Amino acid sequence: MWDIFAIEKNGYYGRYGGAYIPEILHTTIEELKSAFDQARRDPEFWHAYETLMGSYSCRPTPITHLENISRDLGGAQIYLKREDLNQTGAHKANNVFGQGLLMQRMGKNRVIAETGAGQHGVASATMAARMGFKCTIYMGADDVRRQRPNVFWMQQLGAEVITVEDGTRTLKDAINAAMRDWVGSMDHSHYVLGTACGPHPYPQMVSYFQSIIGKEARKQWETMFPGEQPTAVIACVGGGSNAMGLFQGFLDCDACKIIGAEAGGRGLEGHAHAARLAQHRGTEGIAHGYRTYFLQDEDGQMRDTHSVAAGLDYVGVSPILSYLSDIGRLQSEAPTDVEVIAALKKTIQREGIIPALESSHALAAAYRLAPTLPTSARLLVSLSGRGDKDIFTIADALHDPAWEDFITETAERYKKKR
Amino acid sequence: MWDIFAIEKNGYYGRYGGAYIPEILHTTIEELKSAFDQARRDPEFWHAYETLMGSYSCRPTPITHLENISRDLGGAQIYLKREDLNQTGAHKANNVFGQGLLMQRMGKNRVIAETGAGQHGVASATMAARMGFKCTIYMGADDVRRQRPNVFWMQQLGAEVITVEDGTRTLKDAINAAMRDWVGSMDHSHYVLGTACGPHPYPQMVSYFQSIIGKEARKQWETMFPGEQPTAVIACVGGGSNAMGLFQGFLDCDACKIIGAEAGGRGLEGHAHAARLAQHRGTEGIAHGYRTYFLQDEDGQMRDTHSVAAGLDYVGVSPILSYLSDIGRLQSEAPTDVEVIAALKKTIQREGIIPALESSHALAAAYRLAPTLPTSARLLVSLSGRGDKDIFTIADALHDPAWEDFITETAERYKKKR
Amino acid sequence: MNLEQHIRERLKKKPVLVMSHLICGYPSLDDNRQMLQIMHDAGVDLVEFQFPFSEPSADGPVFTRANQKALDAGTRVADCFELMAWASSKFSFMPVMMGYTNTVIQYGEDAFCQKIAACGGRALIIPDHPPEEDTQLLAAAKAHGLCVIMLMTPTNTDERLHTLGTKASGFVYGVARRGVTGAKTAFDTGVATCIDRYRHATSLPLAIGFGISSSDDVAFLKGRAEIAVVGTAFLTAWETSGPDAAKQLLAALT
Amino acid sequence: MNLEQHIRERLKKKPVLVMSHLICGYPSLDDNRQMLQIMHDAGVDLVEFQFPFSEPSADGPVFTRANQKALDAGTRVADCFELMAWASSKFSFMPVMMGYTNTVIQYGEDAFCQKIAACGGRALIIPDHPPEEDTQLLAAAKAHGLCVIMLMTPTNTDERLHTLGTKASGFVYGVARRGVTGAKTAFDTGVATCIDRYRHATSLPLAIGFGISSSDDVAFLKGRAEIAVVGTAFLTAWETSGPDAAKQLLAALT
Ligand SMILES: Cc1ncc(COP(=O)(O)O)c(C=O)c1O
Ligand SMILES: Cc1ncc(COP(=O)(O)O)c(C=O)c1O
Repeated sequence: MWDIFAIEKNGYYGRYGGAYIPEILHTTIEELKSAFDQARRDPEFWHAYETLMGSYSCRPTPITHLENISRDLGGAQIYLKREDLNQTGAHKANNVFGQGLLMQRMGKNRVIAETGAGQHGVASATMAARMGFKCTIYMGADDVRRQRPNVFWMQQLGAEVITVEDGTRTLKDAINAAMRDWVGSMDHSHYVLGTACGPHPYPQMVSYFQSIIGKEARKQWETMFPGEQPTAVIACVGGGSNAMGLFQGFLDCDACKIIGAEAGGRGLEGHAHAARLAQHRGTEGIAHGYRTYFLQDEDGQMRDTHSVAAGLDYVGVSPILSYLSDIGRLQSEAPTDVEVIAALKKTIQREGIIPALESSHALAAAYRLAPTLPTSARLLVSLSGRGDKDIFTIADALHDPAWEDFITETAERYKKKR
Repeated sequence: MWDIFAIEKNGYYGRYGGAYIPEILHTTIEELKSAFDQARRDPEFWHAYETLMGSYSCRPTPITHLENISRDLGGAQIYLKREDLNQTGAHKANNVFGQGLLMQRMGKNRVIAETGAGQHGVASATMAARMGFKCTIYMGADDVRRQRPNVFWMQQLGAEVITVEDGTRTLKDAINAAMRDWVGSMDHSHYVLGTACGPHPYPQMVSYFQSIIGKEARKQWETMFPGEQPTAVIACVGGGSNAMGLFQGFLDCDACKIIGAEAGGRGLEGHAHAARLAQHRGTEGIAHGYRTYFLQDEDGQMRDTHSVAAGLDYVGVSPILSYLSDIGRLQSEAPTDVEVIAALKKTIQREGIIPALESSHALAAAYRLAPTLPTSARLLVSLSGRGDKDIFTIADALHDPAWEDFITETAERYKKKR
Repeated sequence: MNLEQHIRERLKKKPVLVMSHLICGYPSLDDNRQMLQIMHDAGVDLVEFQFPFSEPSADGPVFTRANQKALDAGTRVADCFELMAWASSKFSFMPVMMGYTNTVIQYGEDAFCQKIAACGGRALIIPDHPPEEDTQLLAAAKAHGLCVIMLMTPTNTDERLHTLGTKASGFVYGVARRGVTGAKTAFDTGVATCIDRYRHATSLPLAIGFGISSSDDVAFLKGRAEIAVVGTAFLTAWETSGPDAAKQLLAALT
Repeated sequence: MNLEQHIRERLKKKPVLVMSHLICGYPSLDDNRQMLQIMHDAGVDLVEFQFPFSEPSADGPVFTRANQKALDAGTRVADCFELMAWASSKFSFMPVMMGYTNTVIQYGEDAFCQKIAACGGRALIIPDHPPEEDTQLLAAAKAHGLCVIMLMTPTNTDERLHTLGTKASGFVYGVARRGVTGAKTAFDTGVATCIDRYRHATSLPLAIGFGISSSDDVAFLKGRAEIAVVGTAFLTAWETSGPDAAKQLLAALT
């Protein structure tokens, strides 16, 4: 398999990566690096990780053939790697439980996490509950509003959710706030970063845990289609963790295209999107502890981004993906909100699968590509999460009056009760 | 394994069962019986079913050890069979996809289903979308109100949801309405009953498809604990399908107790519960096409029932469970709403697992029992579904003011938009 | 005279008898008495007394609602018996109990049949009770001189119709179409073929129901069947236009 | 004279120098000019000009908000340079650029350092830039006669402190405690031990920052460190009680 450790040099992937951290974290990061290095060299560790994910979540997750949509589109056959079936409903669980095992090795007992869509927050809170850690989650005020159900569950899971009112009140501000917490609490706390970004070793460590997706998928694929490579593997790219997870299984397949789907938002003309790699919209910069392509202005101030999917609405991107993009291995697409909602509806209605809005970006890219390919071609798409969490957003996007009535009635009931 | 077909005689299990159907359905039911009999004798059929559930859902579902709660309670070790990880979030998927395969064999193209909690409705709509069937779902008006998120998803999945305003406006009225539809549409339509109730062969057929739970669990158990039986297997009992599913794997283990958890509601003193077997609250009757224990008055009118869990709020119960209860093989418990909410909270906070309110009844029963047993004892509990769907009910039960604020703000946003 | 003989007797005077229907307790027991008077006055031959049930799964929306309202108003099984007894003592039509299995078995099959007979009832129509199910209903009815009316339906095979025919007594209730009560039926060659098939399976008088609402419908049955069943049409007339309209409807049909 | 020499020169006149801090563009550039006058009048020795950044992850809540407001008000990097140049031309304290790596690399490491030097700046404090990361910052700073200030922190090992010491020039910024800017620090034996460790690792002048807000705090540093850094305390005084309060605070500290 393609080896993430072989391409890294001092925490860099080509020009990208590094660890731009306050000096106060130097020791903590060094400890983390060595704990991670020891763990990954210990064959027991990966085994314990797989066992945990196989008994607490439902790994290996299956691969589902989208029979109807493939037929409708008349081109390539589309297959999904079903991360939506995971405990907590997304691939985020993989990373979080991996880091949880590492925390046990490091003897830390408090989790700090940032979250955008809330999926990583729910996953972190879940891990903390299960492993007996304390847990503090930082979440931008706008995301708290957009993803209240996830906030509700995090709190039920016993996590303290801190609403971040700084900056653009979204994911990037939550990252900063989490970092600030860590800078004061590193003795007992571990910062469970939710995606393949941040200072070294996070991009690598998160990708390592998420490689369980690609490892499984590769094995499953070889059983399903012996000797044949997928025509392309496709994943949505927020920070890049589910993408890195799936891609690692296929980067060494030279005939297989590697495609990332970023948030096209309202289109790439203005700034209401989060496409960093697609059409080279991002420029090199350093923030949140690492060097990568960011959406920023000439002074290097991070821009306000937009996506219908809270989990893709982020200014930076995994340095490993920036590198893969530079060397031409990764192709990037950026379907718009409108295309994404259409892909979501199609997947629900034709296949009975409710994808997360994030994952629907990967589907939109697949549905673009499939009709241009022969029916013998095969696409493997990462279905990174389920869409239940997005009910408020989807109901809004689809303008469901019965839903609005229900919410209005519920609000009235609450008012009477008070 | 214990054989459901061996104990049946002309559609009866002891005194219970039968097919009390309008004559107009006679032929349809005969066709169904023979299609089902042929299918179950065809080894390819079960294989196709397992393959489908292994690629579209995540079967076999794992068994999870509740390490923390078992330790807290200081008694038996508690294990969960994780049906909550299934596609659509509950065991309901098993039955529905099984019946879908049968529909393909029978050449029918329209699904009729009733639903209470909405889980069976979502599962049916999912199956219909995936298999290309039309779909009509009947749901009591009160349940539509209680379970709006599920209604929303059913509609997005392309199903027509018909709100039933008759009777007590809950599950039993939805069953009657579905039956009425079928009586006029049986040429093309199949009634996908959602639980192990109704006229023969439904109790048997639904139990057969759900036996995938028990088959898997038995095999997993034998690998985990060779030569040892569970001290008890525990499942919540609405109509009885998840219970029958799990129990079938262990009914032949003579040392293993079989425990059903019914809805204790506000306590068994009044009528605000749905305990039919526990404390012999039900009396024999015939309705909805079969003979079993019902909650009814002296004239045989069905009573209004109550449970915090919409999916347990039903007047009847599987005739097979009534039989098992009569012969003393099944023990029944009825934890109250209050106990169930406490069990739910405990499970979320200590194990990071969000159980459905229905499943929380089984957990409540397990948490009662565990401390009375030695630490060497082992309980296997059916975690029939996940609790995401219950967010409105749980938020109400736990009185979360932030959730209420969120709903109020959302309602105001809708008002402005209009 | 047994029920069949009674029917044959009446058939000597007119080609098609009428069986009308009410739901005990709906809109009220008082209304029921007024309905029965009207039925009697119109010369109705048989009356179905439907005992309301909380799970009327073979009924259409109009009857379902009526069942529920009768129960909401507190109608008990005892009230139904009383109404039937009152009618038997006062009118000359033949009362038939109609209802669901559970009502019978809760009372006890034998006690129930005894009571029906005592109230002047002649038969039972239990749409959710196929003849082969193992209650004591058939035996009890026989013991108390009651007929259990078999329903024949368009979906039955000839073989099944034959079986039903052999179990039938009194008369046979032929269902005109698929579906529950309450919807309109197009009385056409499809229905005619159905009736032929029923006819072939029994020599008992044949009642045809589900959707009869006009004198044309009754005319259609002439020479094909012996009894026209008027259910929803009567109740709908009563509900929407009052007793006079209901009376006129019956007058047109009888 | 290089920065270190300048500092040593000043230390001849008083035992502890003061380095104060402002965020360019907050509350406004006009306010900044007034602040700088006050700092000058109070005899402040060094001033940190923080260039606002959208991701100030090493700053506490007060500075984070100020960064954001400065940007919301439209503050550009060019404005920061201008303010620094204006201050250099008018006052005798030593300006130090403080900010985040991205601000530097977007401008270009070399161009940025050249510009800072041209504006009279003497050093750069970049809290998210560890010395081993591979930007051109250190080389560019050297080329333009600027110091890149190393931060020493309580969590560093002796070995790490030694490495930082060898890379340092101008002065060393010793962080008094864990955490971000803005919270109170208890100046006690814990801090004293920390300072000893920093002292051991460098012979450069030692600035101590994070949480200095009273003359007692400065007194504590006497004989232990050379520079007291006053950051949040000044801004908080300004925000809550206005320029006079800020002036009094500095008077008490210097
Ligand atoms: C379901 C889902 N998919 C994808 C993402 C994007 O993250 P990443 O790019 O790290 O996979 C998120 C982030 O929250 C998510 O919730
Ligand atoms: C999650 C869940 N568990 C259990 C039940 C009860 O049904 P049964 O007793 O058929 O398993 C339901 C019914 O909707 C359900 O949704």
